[in-house]
Amino acid sequence: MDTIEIIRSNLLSPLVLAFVLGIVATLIKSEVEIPEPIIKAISVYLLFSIGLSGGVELAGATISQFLLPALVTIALAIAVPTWCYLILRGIGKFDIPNAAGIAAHYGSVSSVTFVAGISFVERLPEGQNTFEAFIPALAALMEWGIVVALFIGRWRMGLSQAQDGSLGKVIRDTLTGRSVVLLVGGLLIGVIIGEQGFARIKPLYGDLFRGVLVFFLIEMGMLAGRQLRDFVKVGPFMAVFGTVMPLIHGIIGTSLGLLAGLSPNGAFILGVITASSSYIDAPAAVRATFPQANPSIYLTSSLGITLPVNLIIGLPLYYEYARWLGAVLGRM
Amino acid sequence: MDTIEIIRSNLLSPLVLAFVLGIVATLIKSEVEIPEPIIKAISVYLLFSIGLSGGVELAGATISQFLLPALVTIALAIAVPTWCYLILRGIGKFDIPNAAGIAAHYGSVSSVTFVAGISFVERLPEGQNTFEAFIPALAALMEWGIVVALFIGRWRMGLSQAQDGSLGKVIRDTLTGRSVVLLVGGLLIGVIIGEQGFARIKPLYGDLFRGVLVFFLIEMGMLAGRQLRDFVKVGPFMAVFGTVMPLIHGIIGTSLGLLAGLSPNGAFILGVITASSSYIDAPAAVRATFPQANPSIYLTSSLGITLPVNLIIGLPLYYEYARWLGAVLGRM
Amino acid sequence: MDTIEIIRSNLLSPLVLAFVLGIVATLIKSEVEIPEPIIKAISVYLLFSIGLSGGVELAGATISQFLLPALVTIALAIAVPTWCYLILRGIGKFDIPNAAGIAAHYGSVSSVTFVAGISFVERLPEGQNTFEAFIPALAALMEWGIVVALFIGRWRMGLSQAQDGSLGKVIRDTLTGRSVVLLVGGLLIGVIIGEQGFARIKPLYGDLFRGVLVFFLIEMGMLAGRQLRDFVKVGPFMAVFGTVMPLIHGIIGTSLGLLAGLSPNGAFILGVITASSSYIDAPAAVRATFPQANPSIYLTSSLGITLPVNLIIGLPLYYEYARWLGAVLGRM
Amino acid sequence: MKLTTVRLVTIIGEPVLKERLIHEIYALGAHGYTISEVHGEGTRGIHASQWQGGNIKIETLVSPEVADRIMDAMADHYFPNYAVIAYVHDVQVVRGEKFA
Amino acid sequence: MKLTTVRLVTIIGEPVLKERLIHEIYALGAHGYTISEVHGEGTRGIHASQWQGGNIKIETLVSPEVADRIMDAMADHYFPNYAVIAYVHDVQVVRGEKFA
Amino acid sequence: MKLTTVRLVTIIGEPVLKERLIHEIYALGAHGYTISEVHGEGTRGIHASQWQGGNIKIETLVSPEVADRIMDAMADHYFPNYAVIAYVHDVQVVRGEKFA
Ligand SMILES: Nc1ncnc2c1ncn2[C@@H]1O[C@H](COP(=O)(O)O)[C@@H](O)[C@H]1O
Ligand SMILES: Nc1ncnc2c1ncn2[C@@H]1O[C@H](COP(=O)(O)O)[C@@H](O)[C@H]1O
Ligand SMILES: Nc1ncnc2c1ncn2[C@@H]1O[C@H](COP(=O)(O)O)[C@@H](O)[C@H]1O
Ligand code: NA
Ligand code: NA
Ligand code: NA
Repeated sequence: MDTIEIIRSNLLSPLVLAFVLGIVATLIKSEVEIPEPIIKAISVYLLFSIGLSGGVELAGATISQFLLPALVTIALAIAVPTWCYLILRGIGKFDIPNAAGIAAHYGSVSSVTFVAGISFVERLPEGQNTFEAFIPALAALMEWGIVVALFIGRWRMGLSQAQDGSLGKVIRDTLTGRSVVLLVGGLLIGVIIGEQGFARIKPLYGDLFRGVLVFFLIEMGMLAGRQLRDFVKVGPFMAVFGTVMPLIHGIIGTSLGLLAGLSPNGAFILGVITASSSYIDAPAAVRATFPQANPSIYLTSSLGITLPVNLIIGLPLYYEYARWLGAVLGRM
Repeated sequence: MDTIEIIRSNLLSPLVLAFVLGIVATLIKSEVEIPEPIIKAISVYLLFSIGLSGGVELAGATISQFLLPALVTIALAIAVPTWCYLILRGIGKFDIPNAAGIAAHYGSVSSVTFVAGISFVERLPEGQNTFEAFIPALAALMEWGIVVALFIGRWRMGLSQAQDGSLGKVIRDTLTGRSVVLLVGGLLIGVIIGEQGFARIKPLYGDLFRGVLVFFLIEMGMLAGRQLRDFVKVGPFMAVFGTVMPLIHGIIGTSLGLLAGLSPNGAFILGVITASSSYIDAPAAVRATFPQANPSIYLTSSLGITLPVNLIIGLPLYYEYARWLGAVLGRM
Repeated sequence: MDTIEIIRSNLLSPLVLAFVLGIVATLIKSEVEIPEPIIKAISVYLLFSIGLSGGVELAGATISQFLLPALVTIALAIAVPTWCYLILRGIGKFDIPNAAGIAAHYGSVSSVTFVAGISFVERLPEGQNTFEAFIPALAALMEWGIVVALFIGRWRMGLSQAQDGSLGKVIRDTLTGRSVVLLVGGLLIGVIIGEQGFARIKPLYGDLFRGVLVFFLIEMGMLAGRQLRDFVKVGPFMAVFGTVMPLIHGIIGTSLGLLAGLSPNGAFILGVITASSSYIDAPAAVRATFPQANPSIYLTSSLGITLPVNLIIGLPLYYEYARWLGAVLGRM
Repeated sequence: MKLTTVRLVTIIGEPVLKERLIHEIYALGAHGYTISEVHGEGTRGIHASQWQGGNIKIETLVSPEVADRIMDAMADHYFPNYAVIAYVHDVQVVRGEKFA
Repeated sequence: MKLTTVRLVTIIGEPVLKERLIHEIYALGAHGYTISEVHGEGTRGIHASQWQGGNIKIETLVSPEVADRIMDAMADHYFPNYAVIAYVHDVQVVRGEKFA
Repeated sequence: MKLTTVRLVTIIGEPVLKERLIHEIYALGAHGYTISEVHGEGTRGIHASQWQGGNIKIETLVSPEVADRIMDAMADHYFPNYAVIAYVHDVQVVRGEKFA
C-alpha cells in the first residue's frame, strides 16, 4: 500500500467510521446510548485482550530486546510532560495547576488510541502485521507520565498549596491503575498459558477484538462529539496545541522507537502511545491534585481535539513515517 | 420445506423458544434478570449489525431497485396509522388521544420483530436465504408511521389541547432516533468498508448475531410476559385488534413488497416490518404528546399481544404467503 | 496426563490465573471493575449455555441413565446439609441459625465452581472430554440443599422464632430460582433444537464460553479477595471447615456418582457440585430466613475460603480421584 | 396553591428486605413508595447482600399516624436483626389527600 | 458559619418528562438540579416508561418564591395527566445566595 | 415510640471526592453514611468526571454539632475549588444515640 492508500484505508476503516458515526450522532442530538457499564466492561476487555495476546507471543528472544525500548519509554514518560509543562507555561501563559494538569494528559496514554494503533497494525496484510509482543508493557510504563506532570506541578507550587491527595497516593494509584493491572496481568497470563491455552479463549480475546473495538469507538465518538461543542471555549492556543503536539510526539516516539531497535510496526505503536493523551486516568488524578485547574480545558483538548486528530490523521501519518524511517535505517 | 415444516421449525427455533422461556420465567415469577444496560447495548448491537450487513451487500444493482419499495414503504407508513386510527375511532370507540396513540404503535416498527424476521430468512438453507440489501433502509423509513399517527391525532384535537411537545420535536426525534441512526449509519459504514473490511469484524457482527438475538429474546419474553398479565384489562376489542391487525398488515406489506419488485424474502421482511408494532419509540413519543392516552392499553396490546403473535405465528405465515404469492407472480 | 501434570495444568489454566489476577487486583486495591450488570448478564449466559449444550447432547440413551444419578443427587442434597448442620452444632458450637445458615451454603451449588468443573473437562484432549448430557439437571436438583438446611434450622428453632419468610416461599424461590430456570430451560431448548439448531448459535454459546468464563473469574477473584481480608474474623474452626469439607464432599460426590453409573468425568462433575458452596442464592435465602445468623461467617467461608480451595486444588483432586476410582471399578 | 403537610418516611436497608418492607408499609397505610439503589456503611459490619450491590432506600409519603406506625414497625421487626435505619420528617405537598 | 434557609423541591415522575421538567424549573427560577434514577408505585397504574426502568427524581434547591411557582406549575401542568408527585421542605445551606 | 431529632447532612459533588469526603465526615464525628449515584447541573461548568457518570450524593445522619462541623468543613475545603453543594435539615429517628 502506498501513502495515499494508507490514509484512505484508515479513514474508511470501520474504526474511524464508527468514531465518526458517534460524533455525528452527538451533533444531531440522537439518543443512541451505549450504557456506561458496557463501556467500562469493554475497556477492561480491550486492555486484557491486548495484554493476553502480547503475552502469548512473548518469547525469550523478544524479552532481550525489551530493555532499550523500555528505557526509551521511561525517558519519554519524563520528557513529554516536562516539555509540555514548559510550553504551556511559557507560550500558553497558563498558571501552574493548569499547565501541570494539561501536561499530565499529554504525558500519559489514551487506551483507545493505543488499542486503535494495535488494531491498525493487525489489519495489515499477513507478514506485515506483527510487532514486538512486549508492547503492552511499554504502554503501562508510559502511564507514569501522569506522576511526572503532577510532581512538577506540586514542586513548582510548593507542597502547601496543593490539595492533600499526596503524591504517594498518585504514585500508588498509577501503579495499581486499571490499565497497568490489566495490561501487565494479561501479559503474564498470556506468557503462562501460551499458544495452546490461548487457543480455547481466542474466540473471545482474539477473533472478536476488532468488532468490539468498533462498537467501543461509537461511544468514543459520542464522547468526543460532546467535547467538540466546547471547542471554542479552549481558545486558539489550546486548539493548536491539541492538534500539533500529538503529531510531534508521534514522530518523536516513532523515531526513538526505531533507534531503540523496535521494528517499524513496534516503533509506530510507541509513536501512537507517545502521541495519545489520556482521558480517564489523567482527568481523575488532576482533579484530585489540582482542583484549581479548569477541567473544560484539559478535557476538551484531550477528548475533543487530540483523540480525533490521532485516530483520523495521526495513525496513518505515524505509520508512514515509521515505514519511511525504517527504510532509511535499513530496518525493513 | 413445506408449510407445516416451516411453522414447526419456527415454533421450535431457538428464537421462539427463548422468547417462550422468558414468558414462562415471568409467569412463574422467577428472578432471571438481564440487566437493562445489557438490553440497551444489545439493541444497539442488533440494529447496527443489520445495517452493517445490509451495507456490505449493497451494490449498484440493488440500489436501482430501491426506489419502488421505498415509495411503497412510505405509502404504508402513511396508510397503516391512518386506517388504524379510523378503525380504533369508528369501531373501537376510542377517544382521539388513545386512537392516535395506538395507531402510532401499529404504524411503526418493532426492532425485535424486524430482527427476528431477518434472522428467519438467514436461517433458511443456502441459496434461499438472501434478500435485498437495502431492507434496513425500509425499516428506517417505516419509523415515520409514528409521526403520521401523532399528526393525525393533533390535527383532530386541535393543537391547543395537545401537550406542548411540538410535532417538530417529534419529527426531529424520529429522524434522529436510535434505530434510524444505527440502521442508516450501519448501512453507510457497510457500504464503505465492503466485504473486505467487514471480514475482520464479522466474528462479532455476523457470527454472533443469532446467538445474541436468542439471548435478547429471553428478555423480550419476560417483557411480554409482564404485559400478558394485564391482558384482561385491555378488553376484547383490543385483544382482537392486537391479534388480527398484524396479520392483515403482514399480508398487505408482503403483497405490496412483491408488487414493488422485491424478492419473496424481501417482501416477507417488508411484511414483518408492516405487521410489527413498536414498543420503545412509540410509547415514549405517545406519552410525551398524548399523556391522556392510557399506556396500559397500547403497551399491553403491542408487547403482550402483537409481539408474540408476530413472532410465533406471524413469521411463518407471512413467509409462506410470500412464497405462495411469489410463485403465483412467477417470481421464484 | 499424569497427576502432577493435571494439577499443574489446572493451576496454570487461564481460569485459575484470571481468578488469581482478580484476587491480586483486590489485594493491591486496584480499581479494576467489572460492573455488576455485566456480571449478572454473564452468569445468565453461563448457566444458559451449559443447559443448552447439555440439551443438545441429550439423547434417549443418556436419559435412561439419569434416574440413579438423580436419586443420588437428591440424597446428597439431603445428607450434605444435615451433616454440615450437625458438625457445625456439635463441633463448631454454633447456635441454630448460624449452623443452619452455613449448612445451606455448603449443601447447595456455586454456579461458578460448577461451570469451572464443566470447563475443566471440556479442556481435556478430544475423546476424554465428554460427560453425561443431563449433568445440568443434577446441578439444578442440588439447589434443594438450601431448602433442606433452612428446614432443619426452622424445625430446631420452632417456627415461632424464625422470620416470617415462610418455608413455602423459600421452596418456591428455589424451584424458580435463576439457576434452575436457566439450566432446565436451556436443557429443554437444547433438546428441542438439536445439533442443527445449535450450530447457528454455537459461536455465542459454544465458542465463546471459555473466554467469557475467564472474564467472569477476574470478578470472582476480586469478590473472593474482598472476603479474604475478613479471613481472620471467621476463626480457626471455620477456616478448617471451609477447607476440608469441600474436599470431603468432593470425594463423596465423585464416589457416589461412579457407583450410580456415571462416567468418571460425570462423577467428577457431581463431585464438584457436591463440594461447591453457594454464594448467591444461599446468602439471600439465609439472610431472609435467619437474620440472626452472622453473614460475615458464611460469606467469608463460602467465598473467601471454599471457592478458591475448590478452584485451585479441588478440581484437579476430584478429577484424579474420579479417574483412579473409575479405573478401580473398571469404568475406563 | 394551598400546601398541606405530610410526613416523608425514609428507610435504608438490605435489598433482601425489599418485598417485605413494601408489603409492610402498604399494610400500615401507605399508598405509594419510591425506591433508589444506594450503598453505605453504618455501625454493623458486612451484610449478606453487600457484595451484591449495596442497600435500598425506600421513601414513602404518608400521614403522621401512618408514619408513626411505620417507625414503630421498623424498630420492632427490623432493627434487632437487620442492617436498617429509618427516619422521618415533614414535607409539604399540593394534594394532601393523595397520601393520607 | 451562618446557615440560611432555602427550599428543596423534590419531583418524582416519569422519565419521559425529564427534559421538559428541567426546562420548566429553570424557567421558573432554579439555578441547578440533581437527578437520581428511582422506581416506585403510586395510585396510578402502569405508565409508558415503567418497563424501561422506572422514574426520575429531580431535586432543586430554590428560594421560597421559586418553590411556590414550581409547585403551582406541577399541579397545573403535570398532575392531571402524568404520574408525578412533588413535595417541598426547608433545608439550610451555607451560601444562600447561590440558590436564590 | 419516642422519636428524637438528629440532623441529616446531604453533600452532592464530584465522584473524585468520594473517598476524601467519607474520610472527612468520619473524622468530624459521623458514624455512617449512605451514597447514591446522581447527576446534575449547577452554576459551575463541566467537571472532570462529568462524562464518567455524574455526581455522588452522600447523606449522613449526625448530631447538630457534627452537622455544623461538616458544613464548616465543606465551605472551607471544598466550595472554593470543587463542584459541591451541601445542605442540612432535621429529621426524627428512633434510636437517637446511634447517630450521636
Ligand atoms: N449515620 C448514618 N447516616 C446515613 N446513613 C446511615 C447511617 N448509619 C447507617 N446508615 C445506612 O444504613 C445502613 C445500615 O446501617 P447499620 O445498620 O448501622 O449497618 C448503612 O449501610 C447505611 O446505608
Ligand atoms: N405516597 C408516595 N410516597 C412516595 N412516593 C410516591 C408516593 N406516591 C407516588 N409516589 C411516586 O410517584 C410516582 C407516581 O405516582 P402516581 O402518580 O401516584 O402513580 C410513583 O411511581 C412513585 O415513585
Ligand atoms: N440549586 C440546586 N439544586 C439542586 N442541586 C444542585 C443545585 N445546584 C447545584 N446542584 C448540584 O450540585 C452539583 C454541583 O453544583 P455546582 O457547584 O453549582 O456546579 C451539580 O452538578 C448538581 O448536582
Ligand atoms: Na502521551
Ligand atoms: Na407496523
Ligand atoms: Na455443595
